[in-house]
Amino acid sequence: GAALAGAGLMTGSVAKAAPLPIPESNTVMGDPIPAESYGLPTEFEKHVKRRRSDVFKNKQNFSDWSMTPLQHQIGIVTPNGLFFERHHNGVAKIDPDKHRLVIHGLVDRPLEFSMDDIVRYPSVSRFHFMECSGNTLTDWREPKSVTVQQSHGLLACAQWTGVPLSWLLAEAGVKPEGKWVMFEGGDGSGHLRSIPIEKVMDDALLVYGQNGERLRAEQGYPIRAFFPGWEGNTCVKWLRRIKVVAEPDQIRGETARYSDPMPNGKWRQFSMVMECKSVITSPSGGMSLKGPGLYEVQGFAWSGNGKITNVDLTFDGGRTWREAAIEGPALDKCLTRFRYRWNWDGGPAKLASRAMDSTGYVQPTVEDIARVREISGFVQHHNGIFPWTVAQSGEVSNAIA
Amino acid sequence: GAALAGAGLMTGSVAKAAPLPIPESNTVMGDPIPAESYGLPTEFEKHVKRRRSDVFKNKQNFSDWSMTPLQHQIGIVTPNGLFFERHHNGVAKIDPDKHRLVIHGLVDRPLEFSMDDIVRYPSVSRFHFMECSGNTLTDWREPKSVTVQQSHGLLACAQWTGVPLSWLLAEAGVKPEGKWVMFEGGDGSGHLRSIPIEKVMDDALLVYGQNGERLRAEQGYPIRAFFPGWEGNTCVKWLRRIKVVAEPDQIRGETARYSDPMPNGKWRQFSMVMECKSVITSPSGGMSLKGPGLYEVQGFAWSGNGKITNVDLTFDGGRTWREAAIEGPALDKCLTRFRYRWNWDGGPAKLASRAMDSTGYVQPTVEDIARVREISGFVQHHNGIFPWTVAQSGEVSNAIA
Amino acid sequence: ADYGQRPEVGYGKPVADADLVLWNIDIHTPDGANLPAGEGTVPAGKLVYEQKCIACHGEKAAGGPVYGTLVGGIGSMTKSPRVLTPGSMYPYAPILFDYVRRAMPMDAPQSLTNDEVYAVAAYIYNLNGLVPDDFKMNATTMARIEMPNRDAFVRDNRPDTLAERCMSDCKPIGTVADASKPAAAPR
Amino acid sequence: ADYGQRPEVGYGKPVADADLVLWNIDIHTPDGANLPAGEGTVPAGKLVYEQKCIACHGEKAAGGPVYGTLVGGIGSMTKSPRVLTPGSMYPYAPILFDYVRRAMPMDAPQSLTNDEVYAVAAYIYNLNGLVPDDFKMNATTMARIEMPNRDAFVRDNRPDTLAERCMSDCKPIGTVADASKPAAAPR
Ligand code: HEC
Ligand code: HEC
Ligand SMILES: [Ca+2]
Ligand SMILES: [Ca+2]
Ligand SMILES: [Ca+2]
Ligand SMILES: [Ca+2]
Ligand SMILES: [Ca+2]
Ligand SMILES: [Ca+2]
Ligand SMILES: [Co+2]
Ligand SMILES: [Co+2]
Repeated sequence: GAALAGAGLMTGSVAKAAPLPIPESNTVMGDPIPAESYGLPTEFEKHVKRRRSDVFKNKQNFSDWSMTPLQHQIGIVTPNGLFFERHHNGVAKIDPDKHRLVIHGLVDRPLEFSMDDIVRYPSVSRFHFMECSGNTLTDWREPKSVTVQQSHGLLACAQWTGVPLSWLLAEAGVKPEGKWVMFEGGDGSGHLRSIPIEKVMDDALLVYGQNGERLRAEQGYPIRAFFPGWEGNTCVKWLRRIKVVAEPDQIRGETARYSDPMPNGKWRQFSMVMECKSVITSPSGGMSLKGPGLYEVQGFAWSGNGKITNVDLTFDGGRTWREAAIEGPALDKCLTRFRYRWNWDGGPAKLASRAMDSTGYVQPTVEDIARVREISGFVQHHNGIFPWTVAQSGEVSNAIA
Repeated sequence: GAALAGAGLMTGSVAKAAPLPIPESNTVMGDPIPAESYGLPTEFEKHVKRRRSDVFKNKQNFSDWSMTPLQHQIGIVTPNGLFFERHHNGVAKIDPDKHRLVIHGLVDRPLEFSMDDIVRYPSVSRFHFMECSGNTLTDWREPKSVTVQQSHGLLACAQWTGVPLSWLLAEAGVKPEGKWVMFEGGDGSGHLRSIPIEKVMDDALLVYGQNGERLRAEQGYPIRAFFPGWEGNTCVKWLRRIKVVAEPDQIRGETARYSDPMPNGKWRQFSMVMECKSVITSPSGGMSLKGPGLYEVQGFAWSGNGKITNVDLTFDGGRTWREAAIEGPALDKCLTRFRYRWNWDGGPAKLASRAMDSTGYVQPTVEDIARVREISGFVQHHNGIFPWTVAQSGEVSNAIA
Repeated sequence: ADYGQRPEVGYGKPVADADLVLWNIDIHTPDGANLPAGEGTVPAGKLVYEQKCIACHGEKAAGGPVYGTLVGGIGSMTKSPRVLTPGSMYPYAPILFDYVRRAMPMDAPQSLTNDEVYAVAAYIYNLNGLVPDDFKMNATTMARIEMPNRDAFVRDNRPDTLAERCMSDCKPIGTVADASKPAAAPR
Repeated sequence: ADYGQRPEVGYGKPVADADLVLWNIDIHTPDGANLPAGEGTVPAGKLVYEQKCIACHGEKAAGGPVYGTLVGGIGSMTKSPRVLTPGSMYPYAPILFDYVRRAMPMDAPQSLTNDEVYAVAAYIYNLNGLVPDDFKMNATTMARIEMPNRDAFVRDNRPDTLAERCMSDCKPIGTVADASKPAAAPR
């Protein structure tokens, strides 16, 4: 074989003081298989948990969020048990047999559906990311998060299964005046968002399946809306009412919330699409490199506007960039993993990733964003390039500034 | 809109006796978000469990198996908690920090790896199915299983993450005489299989990640071998020893087990690849159709030799076949979902699926298989076309015969 | 062939508008359409507030153990930080009716009568200086309240950044503070 | 570019054969290579068996509460059902040593001494009529035992079915029983 770097290979094979012992696991019976089960991670992976927002602390835990441990995520699929949460009044509990979904408003035929009705339609399955519009909100002017779970953990990815919303709206018969569609949830906040009819008829889904099984309660069981590439809060959970309207109701969640501060006291509203973004998950904040040598830099790139076509990495704070490998399948509006083999020379470094999507849009820096928006204490749609510094000690830290 | 079939639309919108009540979930607080959690399915989906073999009952539950509820699986990814199990002496418990993997035998440099060593390599992630060579073993001559979980549930699919085994073998330096590679597990059965070096150097992986997280204990935590498209038992779990050899040891698991009865008292051994197979999961055994009308027939197709190119369905017991739609992404050696819109006329029907893969191989019938093998009481590699009958009552039953 | 195409069937059951009276509660806030009958005064609202809201929102809605102030912030939209309250932030007064009815009190959403919602809205807007002490809040009067933030909303016009894919000799990653410095000379 | 390519590094640490003496326990069963020193007799094996195996495998290894017989079946490979035991099925006698040492007793794998493994193997093969009562089982003698199923194994030669993709006017799905009827005339 080729000559190899790596400490181990420099020395010969000198026997140890005592031979390797037989592992205990080879000498005992393992745990038996129970009659039925739903398996869980091993106790050795207990630290891999979704965690409540702990940088920005909410004073109650009903309108609150928990974050996906992206630094531990392997591959592009987020296990359902680690999928981030954002609820406005806790996790609703809904008996699917009693649940009803209604379509009314500017339609020819107002309709009511049971869950049995909905699952009887043919269905489709698609891989898509979901990101909260407030993701990365704690880290705009200065580093607040230690880990990428804290900074970017309102992000996850799944294979979603359900029915195109366009089918059900066509069944109800949208009147020509129907230009927006309102979605209302069955939770204690009655969460509600209005969506332009074009998006609804394009690629929107009514989903009941996530990653091979029915939705979890935290993700809207028994049914939710799903708008590929759009901010998570539009994907109304515990969905019970769809109303076709001429224009949005402009309720609190469409005005005072989920709007973005702009110059001159203005607010940008109905900013739904999650623009192209990326982040390095390894090495990332809180990790520690163990001496100079090869590291595979890994992370995620995603875009609500299409596929990821390129991811570039910098190691010198943005002066020079090198193209990372994109691991397939690189799907539309889906988490895409990038990888790059970096030889760390042991000196201080400033790493960041920059993604480009199939529309040609390039992920901006926070400076680029700050030039056109006036984000002040209410950070939404922060898709800025996110740097980490590696100190000579190997410590990796949040370098947003 | 277009004219629609469907009972609901025939009648006008007559108001009910009482208006729809506000669902209770809208009027109470939901469950708060805990500080940290690993989420679980809702109580309403409790019936979706992997289940121990309950048609063929083993007398103990250490060398035993549990089966994936395929009739409930949505999309192509099997949730890790529902991933089927096959152990030979229960689920081993291994502390990853103490685990060591050794490569020795016909190599230039015998090597020892800690888990930290292994995860430091660059990695790759790939979607692949895994199937047990004994899948469908209870249903060969006559129907024994009621559900597709019982008949086909030794099948699942995941995104696997790890290191190409070829890298580590190249690092150890395989001697020219090294033609097979032995893999040994750290469980109480010391499970062991030998694999031809060609497969090992082609696409074999050393995997530590499954569906976005570290392997579950049941799937070999902290590390297992993975041979895409090959029978599950070759993918040795709790892997601790790799030995390069000139020829297999021919131990029990390579001779008296995992071999297939052939004519004249012979046994076919080292039958590793899982040939092209498919099964309809909906409607499937134990389900009941609710009257004539449209049903989306769904199921899985997969091949250990490549991609699925076509799936055909019959509704008349095999006389005529129609092509189903294949839902992308249709990946190499991966579960692939097929869908077909079937208008059930309410009469008795006999349904089955037949898959073809990118090598041109067509899934055989049990008759085809029985002509060339002598499967008697020890069913392995049963990839036969699997029919379900739909009675006039709508009851769906296993129709293998 | 038919994959992803709408099937020629429909499983929805007809439902009448009358069936949805308890469901169809969203208010078209710009004009107050769908505001129900009923009325409430500031003193009545103070009573409701002190019984059902004060535990979370504090004395005079000035902020409580689980949520910040519901009062003030008018004129803060061009300052930093902007202070966001129903008074300062909501562009249309009926937003408060819609939100309180569907979501408050947080521990018993949809438990208030319409009169109670009108009353507590009168109380909150009165604390914000937007309605007088003797105001009678109802479907007509609520829609007419002039809200200071009314014209502050603009529709999404992204992409608004025009980053380029520079590979070498690039400007280092900047900060929010850099954005307020004059732009660098073109390179 | 380098995706999927082997990196120019290696993290393995050298290990010496001497470090692996307790690990390197697999037997090359066709010739018994790697069988350890030690020896066992049929009566010694009976003692081991009755202490450590009988609870699961039953009297005289004829089948117990958790596993079927370990004895018999020789000559059954052309019958149905085939009776699979170490005597009838194993092509090479050292398979029994390898398996018992690594996996048995199921509740304490790798707990037997090499002498005990040889002895219990002598007992089981004696019950199967493959070795005499006074047999001394050791590395040399074990590899020489003639096993009835030795030549029964063939390597995988699939694909062995040649199904065609018939779309209409096809032969209905057949059964295992149909396979033994004469093949249908070509269509
Ligand atoms: C058990 C705690 C609790 C009670 C009781 C409660 N609230 Fe709230 N309230 C909250 C929380 C928490 C929020 C923020 C929710 C969110 O943003 O998702 C909130 C938000 C609000 C808002 C939105 C403020 C804004 O800036 O848009 C209004 C208005 C409001 N509450 C009014 C009321 C009224 C009126 C009552 C009583 C009738 C009430 N609340 C009772 C906890 C409570
Ligand atoms: C706690 C129960 C238990 C005990 C004790 C036990 N066995 Fe087993 N044995 C089993 C089971 C179960 C299997 C089947 C395992 C499998 O196939 O994965 C088995 C399999 C075997 C086989 C393989 C049979 C074949 O057909 O290939 C042999 C040989 C064997 N045992 C010998 C022994 C010996 C010798 C002892 C005592 C030293 C012993 N067993 C003690 C449960 C036990
Ligand atoms: Ca039910
Ligand atoms: Ca937005
Ligand atoms: Ca550890
Ligand atoms: Ca096989
Ligand atoms: Ca209007
Ligand atoms: Ca040999
Ligand atoms: Co959000
Ligand atoms: Co198997």
